[in-house]
Amino acid sequence: MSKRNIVAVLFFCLVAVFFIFAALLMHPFGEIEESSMDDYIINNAQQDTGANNGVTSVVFDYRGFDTLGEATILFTAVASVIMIFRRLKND
Amino acid sequence: MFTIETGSGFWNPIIWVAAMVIAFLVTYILRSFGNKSYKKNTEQTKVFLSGNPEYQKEKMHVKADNLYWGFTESLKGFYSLLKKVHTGNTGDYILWFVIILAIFFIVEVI
Amino acid sequence: MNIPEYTPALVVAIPLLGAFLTPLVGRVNDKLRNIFVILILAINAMLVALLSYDVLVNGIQTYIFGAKDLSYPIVRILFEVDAMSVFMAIIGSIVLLVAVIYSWAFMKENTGLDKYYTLILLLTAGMLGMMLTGDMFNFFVFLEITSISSCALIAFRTDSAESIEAAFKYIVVSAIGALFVLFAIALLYGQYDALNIAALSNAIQYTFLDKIALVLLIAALGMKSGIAPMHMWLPDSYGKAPATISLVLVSATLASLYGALRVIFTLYGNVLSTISNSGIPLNVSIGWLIIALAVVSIIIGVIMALIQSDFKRLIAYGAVAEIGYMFLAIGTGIAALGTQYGETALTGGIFHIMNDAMDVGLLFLVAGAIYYSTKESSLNKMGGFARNMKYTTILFIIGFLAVSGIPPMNGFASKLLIYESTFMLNPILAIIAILGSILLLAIFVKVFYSAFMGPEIPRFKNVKEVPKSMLFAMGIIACIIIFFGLFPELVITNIVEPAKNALMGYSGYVSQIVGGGI
Amino acid sequence: MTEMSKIVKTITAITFPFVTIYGLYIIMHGHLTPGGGFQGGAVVASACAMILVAYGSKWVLDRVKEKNLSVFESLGAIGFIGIAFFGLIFGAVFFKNFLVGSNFLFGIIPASGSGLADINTGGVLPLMNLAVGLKVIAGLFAIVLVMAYATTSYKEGKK
Amino acid sequence: MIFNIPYIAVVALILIGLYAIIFKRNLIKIVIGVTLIESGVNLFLITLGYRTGSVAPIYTSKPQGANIMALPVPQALTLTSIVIGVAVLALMLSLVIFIYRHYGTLDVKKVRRLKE
Repeated sequence: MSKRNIVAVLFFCLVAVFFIFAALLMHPFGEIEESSMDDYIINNAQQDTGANNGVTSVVFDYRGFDTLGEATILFTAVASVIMIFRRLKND
Repeated sequence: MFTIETGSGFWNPIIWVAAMVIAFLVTYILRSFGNKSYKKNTEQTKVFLSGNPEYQKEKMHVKADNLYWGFTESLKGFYSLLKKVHTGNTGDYILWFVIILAIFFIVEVI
Repeated sequence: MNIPEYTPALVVAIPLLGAFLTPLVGRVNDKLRNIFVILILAINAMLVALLSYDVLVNGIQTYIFGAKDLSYPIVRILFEVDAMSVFMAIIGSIVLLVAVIYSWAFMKENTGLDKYYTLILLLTAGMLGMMLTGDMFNFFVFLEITSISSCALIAFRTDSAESIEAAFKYIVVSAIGALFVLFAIALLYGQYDALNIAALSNAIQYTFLDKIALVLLIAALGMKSGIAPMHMWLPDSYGKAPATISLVLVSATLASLYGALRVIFTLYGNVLSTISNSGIPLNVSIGWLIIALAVVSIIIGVIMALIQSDFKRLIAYGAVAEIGYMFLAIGTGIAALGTQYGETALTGGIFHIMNDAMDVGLLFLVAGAIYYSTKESSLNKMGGFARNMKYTTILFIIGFLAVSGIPPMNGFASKLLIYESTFMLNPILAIIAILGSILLLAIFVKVFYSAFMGPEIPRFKNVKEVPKSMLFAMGIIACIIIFFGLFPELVITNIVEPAKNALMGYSGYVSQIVGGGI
Repeated sequence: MTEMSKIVKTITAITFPFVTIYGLYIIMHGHLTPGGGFQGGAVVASACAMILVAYGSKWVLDRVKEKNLSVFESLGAIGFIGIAFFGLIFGAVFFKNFLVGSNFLFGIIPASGSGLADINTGGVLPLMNLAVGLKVIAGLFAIVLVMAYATTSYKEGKK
Repeated sequence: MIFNIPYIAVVALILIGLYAIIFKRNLIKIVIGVTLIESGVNLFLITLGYRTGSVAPIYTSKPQGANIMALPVPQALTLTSIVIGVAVLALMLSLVIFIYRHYGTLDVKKVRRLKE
């Protein structure tokens, strides 16, 4: 093993330890302590947005601006891929 | 409008510009007292290199890499270390991130 | 003056709409497309100016997407614009307008310009969104827009292997950075069930998970803003992108820096002076860590810049050193929170953000101008350009004097504040900062000598001055540099001080939302 | 990509309409059942990718140009942001759901609680789903098409 | 602690991704590493939304007697994050194709003309 890999393994393990601690200290799976924002959405989504699907009402109404960003990202990716594979010379 | 207070002093660009103009004027006046025997396109203006022939002008230009040669030579050890660190390997870029992450974790969390 | 309340939304929506329209306009005519893009960015700059006026006069502006009133708990995305956001947005809009004007002549011979302009507009929207948003997840989305579009723009010259390589490295680094930012956001969301910055800041208790999230956010945003030793992607991508893109990338990087500032001062502003387990207050430990990284950045930046032979790569290492200066000032401001010189340091650091964007940007544009007329980027093959390119030479002199902090340019005003305040914290820091400036001057004198001075090289006998539009674009930045240098007090009292106060006074930011301010 | 055998082509031709209609169903019922513009768009785009694999990228590129796809994508994005701007015009707020409760298109508010769904609900959400669906179909198909064509044409150019 | 197994899975995914990026030499494997980290983060987001015994937050023909609903916001965030991941993946893969064209190899140690 090279010197670089030894250093890498050492720091990698350090980070791993902290991450695992974080995972153990999370609230137990399925027992959410604080959910006021989501409860508000569950209770009011039908009246506010007229949609039966809570997730869609979040995606397109409550957090519609995020979805605009997301659509923009897809647009960016398509523009980038087409730009990268473009012809370099004008025929 | 011009002055910034820094806590222990101040900085005023207008005063500085005025000082520079005065300094320039003084230099110019001093320069005009100089010897007037200088003549263009005579023997006076020819380059003298201890009798050696003058090089072509293009060869006289010092290239960028050769400037500050002394500085880089004296810091050779440091430079070889830095060059070794800059590997250009994508994995190493992320490895540095992990190292910084680990140091921050140790300092902040513990 | 009655400014419409929806200006914050328009600042992001107009470039987005422009980006979606550009492919359609580009099918009509090339010239029309260029005019269209410049027009969109000019409108955007005006909107930013209006918004800044509004914020600086009337205080924090908020804009809620999708509803008139704020409901509790905060479910909707909102923009919260304070003086700091406005300060960054001014930089971004100026820089992008200049970049587009410069592109007209600079990029003329390339194909794929429809996509180029589309991506520039997307980058604008992403950057401004990052600066104005008041929602963590929204911040992440805009961060990704910025990184994807800038990655594609770095790879614009696809025939050169190096630019593809640089783009790949950039996208790996920014994808990892953004994913860790998202991980931290998820950690915070899991505990407090909120995504709004103000709401999170109000609820935060500094538990173990909060510490993990803080470290992840600072490290990831620090990597995205190019602090050493995580700076290595920066010379690659700045050096190999087209010059206009290098200019824009500088301010895109500064948007990440803004993110880091927002996280430290606002998101964790409530707990910044809590004592951690080791007995040291949080602000002191974070401040000194940032100072350490900043000092490393300054040293590595100047030392590595000295041996570069590629013009733009050299400037890019200079930019690393400049980022070091900003972080040095910010670190001092955090470590000395609540003291007079801490505030001075923060003022200097924030002022330096703007100066850095202008100075380094001008140098990149000069490098681009030289590339445009000579198709040469290696300093070793240059020489004697001052004979044929007089205006470019003058602009380069202005740029390098400003970067190395020589009076009366703007770089000096901000660096003076940084020297004085760091001296109060620890004299060694000030000495390192001054040494770094001296070395920067030496580096750019070398560039000046080898590229502009010296005898005429036969290869470059017929080199012509660059077109007027490019000179005009560079002239705008040069005028700003000189103006800021001659009237530093005017700029500091009108834009920088409010930005600093906005950062320090996090409670105003929080109470605007949570305390029933609107 | 080069084309595949006749069996694959025939099967693809038969299944393509079904997959497409399923995808369009997911898009259109996004506000009622699981799914939405992105998911349905991905389904339709995968049907297009199936055609691409079976018939080869050259065959596809003779019929569909990526420039046209890019225009469709722009149209989808403009539709989406346009609905957001309509919110500003009709509801005074960007991204306002201005159609809900208006008795116009999709304007009905459903009864609270569980029950059978009415497609005429949701305000602007179905319209946004449609716009995003159009965008995702065009976008993903354009990405796959460009990458497939670039790799094959490069290989042939090398030979 | 048994209830934290999903979080352990998240951490494992992230760490495997980081491992692949740091120690593997093939560019495709690095891309896979990035995707793995992204899957880990997405898994984390979606785990945050689960409540014991809950159903999906959709009112259309909701099962009788199911009163608890899962949180809708994390699902929306995950949706956004997945699309972002697709975009990044497409861009990375097209860059890898171009790197292969220019360098003729996918070995990280040979794809480094930019150093120092």
